[in-house]
Amino acid sequence: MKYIIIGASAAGLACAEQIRKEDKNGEITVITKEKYLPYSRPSISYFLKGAVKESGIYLRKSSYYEASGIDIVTGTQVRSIDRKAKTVKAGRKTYSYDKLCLCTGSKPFIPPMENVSGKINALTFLDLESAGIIKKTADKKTRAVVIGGGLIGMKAAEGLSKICRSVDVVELSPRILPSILDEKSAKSVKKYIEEKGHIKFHLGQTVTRAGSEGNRITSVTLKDGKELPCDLLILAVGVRPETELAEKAGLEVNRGIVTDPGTMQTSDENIYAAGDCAVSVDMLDGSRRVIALWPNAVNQGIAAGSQMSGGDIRITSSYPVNAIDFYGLRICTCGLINVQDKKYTDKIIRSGSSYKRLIFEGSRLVGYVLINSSANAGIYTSLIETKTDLKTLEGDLSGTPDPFIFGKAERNKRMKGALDL
Amino acid sequence: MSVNYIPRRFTVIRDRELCINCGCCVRQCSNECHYFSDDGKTVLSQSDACVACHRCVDLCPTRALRIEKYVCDYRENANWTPQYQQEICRQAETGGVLLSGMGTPKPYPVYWDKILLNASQVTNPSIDPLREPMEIRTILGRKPEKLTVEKKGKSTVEMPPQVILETPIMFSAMSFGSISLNAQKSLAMAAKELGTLFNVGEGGLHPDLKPFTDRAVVQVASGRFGVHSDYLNNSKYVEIKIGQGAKPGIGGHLPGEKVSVEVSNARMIPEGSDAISPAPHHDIYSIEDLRQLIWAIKQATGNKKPVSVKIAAVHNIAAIVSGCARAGADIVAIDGFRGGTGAAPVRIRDNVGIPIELALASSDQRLRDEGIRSQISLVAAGSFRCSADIVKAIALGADACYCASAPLIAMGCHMCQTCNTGKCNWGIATQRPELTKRLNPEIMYKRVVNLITAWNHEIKEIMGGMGINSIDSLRGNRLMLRGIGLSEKELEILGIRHAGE
Amino acid sequence: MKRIYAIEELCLNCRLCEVYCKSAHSQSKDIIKANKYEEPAPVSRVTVYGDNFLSAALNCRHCDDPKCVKACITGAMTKDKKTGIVYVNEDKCIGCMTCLAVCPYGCIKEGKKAVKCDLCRNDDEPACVKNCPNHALIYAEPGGEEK
Amino acid sequence: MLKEGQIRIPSGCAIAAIIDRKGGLINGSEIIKSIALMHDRSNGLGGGFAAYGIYPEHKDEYAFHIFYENAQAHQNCEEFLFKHFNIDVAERIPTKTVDSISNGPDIWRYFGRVNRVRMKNSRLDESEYVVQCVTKVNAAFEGAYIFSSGKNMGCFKAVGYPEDVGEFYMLDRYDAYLWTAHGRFPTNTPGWWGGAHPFNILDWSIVHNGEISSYDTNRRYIEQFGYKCTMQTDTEVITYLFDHLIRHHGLPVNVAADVLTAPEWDEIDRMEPGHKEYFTNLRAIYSGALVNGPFSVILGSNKGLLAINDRLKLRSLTAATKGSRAYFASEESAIRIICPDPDKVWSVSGAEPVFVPLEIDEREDD
Repeated sequence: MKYIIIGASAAGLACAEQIRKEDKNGEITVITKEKYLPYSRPSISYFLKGAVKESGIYLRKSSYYEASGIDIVTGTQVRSIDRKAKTVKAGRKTYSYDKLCLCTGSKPFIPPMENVSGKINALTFLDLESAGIIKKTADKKTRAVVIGGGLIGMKAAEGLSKICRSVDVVELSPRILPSILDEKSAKSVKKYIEEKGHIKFHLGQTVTRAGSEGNRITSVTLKDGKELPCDLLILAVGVRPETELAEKAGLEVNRGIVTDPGTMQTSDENIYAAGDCAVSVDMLDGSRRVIALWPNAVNQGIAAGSQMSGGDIRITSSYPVNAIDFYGLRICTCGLINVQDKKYTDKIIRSGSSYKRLIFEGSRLVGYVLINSSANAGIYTSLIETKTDLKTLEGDLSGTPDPFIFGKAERNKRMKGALDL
Repeated sequence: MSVNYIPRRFTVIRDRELCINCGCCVRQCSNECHYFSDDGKTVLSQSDACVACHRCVDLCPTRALRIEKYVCDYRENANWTPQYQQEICRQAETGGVLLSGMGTPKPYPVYWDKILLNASQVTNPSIDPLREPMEIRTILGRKPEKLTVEKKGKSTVEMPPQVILETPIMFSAMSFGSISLNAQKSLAMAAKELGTLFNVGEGGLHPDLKPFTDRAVVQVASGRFGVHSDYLNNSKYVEIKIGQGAKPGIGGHLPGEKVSVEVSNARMIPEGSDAISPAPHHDIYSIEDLRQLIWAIKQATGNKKPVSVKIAAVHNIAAIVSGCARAGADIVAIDGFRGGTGAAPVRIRDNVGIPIELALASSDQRLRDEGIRSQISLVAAGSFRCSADIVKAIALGADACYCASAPLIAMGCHMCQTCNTGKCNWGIATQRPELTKRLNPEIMYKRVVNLITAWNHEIKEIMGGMGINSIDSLRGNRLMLRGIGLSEKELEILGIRHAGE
Repeated sequence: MKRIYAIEELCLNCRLCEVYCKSAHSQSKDIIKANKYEEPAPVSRVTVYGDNFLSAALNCRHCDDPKCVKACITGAMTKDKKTGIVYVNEDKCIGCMTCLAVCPYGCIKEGKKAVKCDLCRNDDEPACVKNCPNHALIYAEPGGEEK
Repeated sequence: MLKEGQIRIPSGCAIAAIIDRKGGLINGSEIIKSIALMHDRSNGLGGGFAAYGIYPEHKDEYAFHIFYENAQAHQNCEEFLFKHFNIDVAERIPTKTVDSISNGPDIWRYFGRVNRVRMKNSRLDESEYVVQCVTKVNAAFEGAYIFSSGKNMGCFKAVGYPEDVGEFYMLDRYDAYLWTAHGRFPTNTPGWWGGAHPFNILDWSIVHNGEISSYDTNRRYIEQFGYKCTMQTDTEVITYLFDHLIRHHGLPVNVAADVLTAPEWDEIDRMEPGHKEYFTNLRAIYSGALVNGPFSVILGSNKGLLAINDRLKLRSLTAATKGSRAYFASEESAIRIICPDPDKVWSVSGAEPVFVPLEIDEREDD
């Protein structure tokens, strides 16, 4: 059996490793346009702020791939897929496959802005290469502007604030981290970050035009006409699933490659898709959307890899779960957060610097936002994933969740395992 | 304005250098002597309620705690000692009988410590316990006067039921209610492994002890708690409790708070009601009534097991023992005045009863004078602190020894003598679930097994030194004992010669 | 593989397991320095919940298919192929705590890096099991065999 | 100095015995020769013999051998004896002066039958009557000591080496079908001839070598049944144990031997159920009669000879057979000197008694 995997990040590596586990001698080739061996994409902000050396960012030791018989082809762009001939054209070579998996991830979404494209100091912040360039070009005198106050934008801003003179963040929505924080929590996080990172926020704004000298941007002008000096512009508005190859090959695509939610199989039985490029079904509200998070990508990679190599692992539950920290302020979020529907109720517990918001649907937990109170967050996550009816629990959920919120039988299972003592 | 007339007895000393404020002592002291400061960072202690049970001392991970006697001197007065003065103050406050646990701490002479053991030199050789089998197997029960033999190897004797012990040491009566179920379970498991018996006491049998009934001595006391045919029949032998060494002549009182639902089921009494075992058996007012009860029990158990009678060592003990034997008791247990108790009035515990050594010696001699010693078994009880005490008791004439305090100490007891409060920090003399779980039978029974195994080895070593390889030849062998610092009269009662003779 | 099982019926809430876990995972391996002076203060991997009436020491299950390893964005969380022990490779961990957010048993502690039980893999017996006074923590195969 | 009986004197010893199963007579000189060889096992402070079948002409009468320390004791004892028995012969036991044996008591022997009338109103059977009379004299009559009271048998003992005692009593003039002999090594002078072995009651005689560590347990067991251990010696208590088990409890001799040297528990546990129950009951009933500590004992009686060793075989005892004769001795050399080529020689093993019955019907009424 010949397996080809396009893309070598979370989903790609997980898929390759799962195939190797189930098919000891199948031929596995992973093709990536990046020139690096698989590395931890979310860690590039830690790399930017020097918290981890470049050698520490790689997911596996370089000798690992040869040892496990996974052939990584780096720096090679896949140009097209021939579904009938079951071949793939990449660089100057043609690779044939029995099973193919698309793990192309996501690509930055760049809103229309005047005089921005083609500028050498206007960069996205999605891969190690751009992080490397930023780290080289930015210095004590650099005044940086980040477009986008979401997860990527804020992490970039945090990284830059360690090495640049000033950082301005321009965010379309009236609050930072709109996808994971609500009104009240966003306000307190913004205050904290402003104190710790001397970052200036411009909310409800977009960049309309950039001033430049030659191919370098020198300033940006916001919607309200305000002008900001700018030596470095980071485009972190958002991402879109990378589905170009799939569309060209005629696979069904609807804001992400459409796949069978359990087996990750695309509309072509020999082609699978996993990670940020594929559509997931959120088990909590049934919505079909891209859940661009690391754990989800790994699970889908494993499912696809297993299905491709005759295994039977399926995706049973996908939901967003995320842990992130800014200057030591820990934020954990999971499930449905920005919900408007009446059927959802929530409960907020605030004490000192810690903030906890639990979102319920009837007597089921469907989401949480924890700021500086992430102890044992995983227990909340398991309550969400297992759709546990909270009425069956004994303890209440406001404090730090511990085993005693469960009944005796569940506690026995969790702590005594198979021992029948 | 309440005046505290009674100074505290102990002070808990905390070595600040070693203390890591982990709070283990705070959570372990049921008398709440330790507590956290407001910021929850430093542990403080207040020793008024300390009973020196050493729970905090032993569990402290950095050995930062020790207990010290709180010296608060009164004017020197050999007659009016501080203890008497304080006891008067306590009664002036409560108006009640002073209660306490375990055996009397008063410095009456301990005869064990005044008796020395013989050893073989020159004229007769020691027996090497490493080469020869040392036998400590003990058989309790009524023996017929003689063996009737058809021919060698074939006896026609009608043998009454016997109880075989692999060691002369049994665990004395401690009822479910005065001690925790876990403590009883540990003793039961230890008894099973050691091939000996544990005494259920007068608290009835808890269902969890069903697997151990072939190792259980069940008691029939004046309260008849938990006595029914199952109880009698599922046992090794039945013991009628007439008296207890720590409180001769009076009954027992288990306060209602200790009568949990389980205790009430085992004792067949309403939950929460005080369990009073009356002073006399209200159906035994004379010796012939005792005979009637003994025969009733034998009938109820189809004559398949011996019946024992346990009496407290009091004056005229020899006559009472002989009377019990003649009333049909197969085993007579004598409980000396130092025997322990879950709760007993201090005055009685400290003043009533006589030492087991003298009671045993005179009873054994009286039974021999009447020629019936070899027909019944004599069990001694009332504080054996080490294997030498056991050897001396057997040499004085005991068949077997009841031990209770020693195994309890092996399980963690530190003789703080406050069992009656039911707040035992070691999970022994308490029914409170958060305290009883501190005594894990799986761990504690091994400690008891180790203790008795060690004593067995020591007994064998001592016997070997005496040139004896079977405990049958140590029993009643008064020649093996010598007295020191004893009066002529004491030597005469003990039936032993003075050292040097 | 042998794992640590907690028996709540025997747990005494004395929390010595936490004290000894801190010492075992401290620089000095000295119980007083570890629990009192060492900076950064070592973190106990095991945590006792509950009170004197009902308590239990919660510890990592070293799952066969660990969610934390799958969720780890840097490959720091690894399950040792031979011993099955799930441990944190400190060099790679960036302290993002995604593992903490997915561990269904709540056994990962917050710190500069993720803090979790490694079954005292370079000692013969986990410190918490060795020092539990009431045998409430058992280091055994799933079937219960301890030795 | 305290006399034996007031204190317990530990001692080592030599023992020897010869028996002719068919009742063939053996001259005294042979047994003397055998015990003499073991001269170094004793220290001259005690020696003695028991001889069976030496008074054929008086075989239905009791033969009393008595020591008198003074005339007064002689007179009181004879007065008691003539009252309770019909004595028809009273004479000094012929002795020869031997310089190593000096200032001994006056030694008399009497032959007589039981006074029927007195026995009837004592409501005792004949044996019990005789035992009570002997015990009365030895306990109450100061200076008088009956050291032999069997039928057609007699003990001869004194303070001295056994071969000298044999010469003193001129035993070469006696012929018996069963001889036992004893040489003693007490730690200090017994101070009195009565303490020497063999020890006798009725026609039981015991010679014993060793020191039983269970002495006080055995003594306090046997004293429950009317016996008085006046001599405080092992032989005395062993004799009373045998007497009690055989006469009072009617046990056969080898069962009585089983009681004294009962097998060990781990051996009993391995036995088949029937035997196991038998020995468990035996040890339960007679735990006080178990004899512990090293010993080898030879028990003579009109029924035969019993030789037993302690359970752990810590004391030597050799046995041999030649035709109708059986020989026993502490050392094999003491057998070979009088029987150079025995048919069979073996060492008596621990707790396995050897009983050599006499096949002559000596007594009708037994």
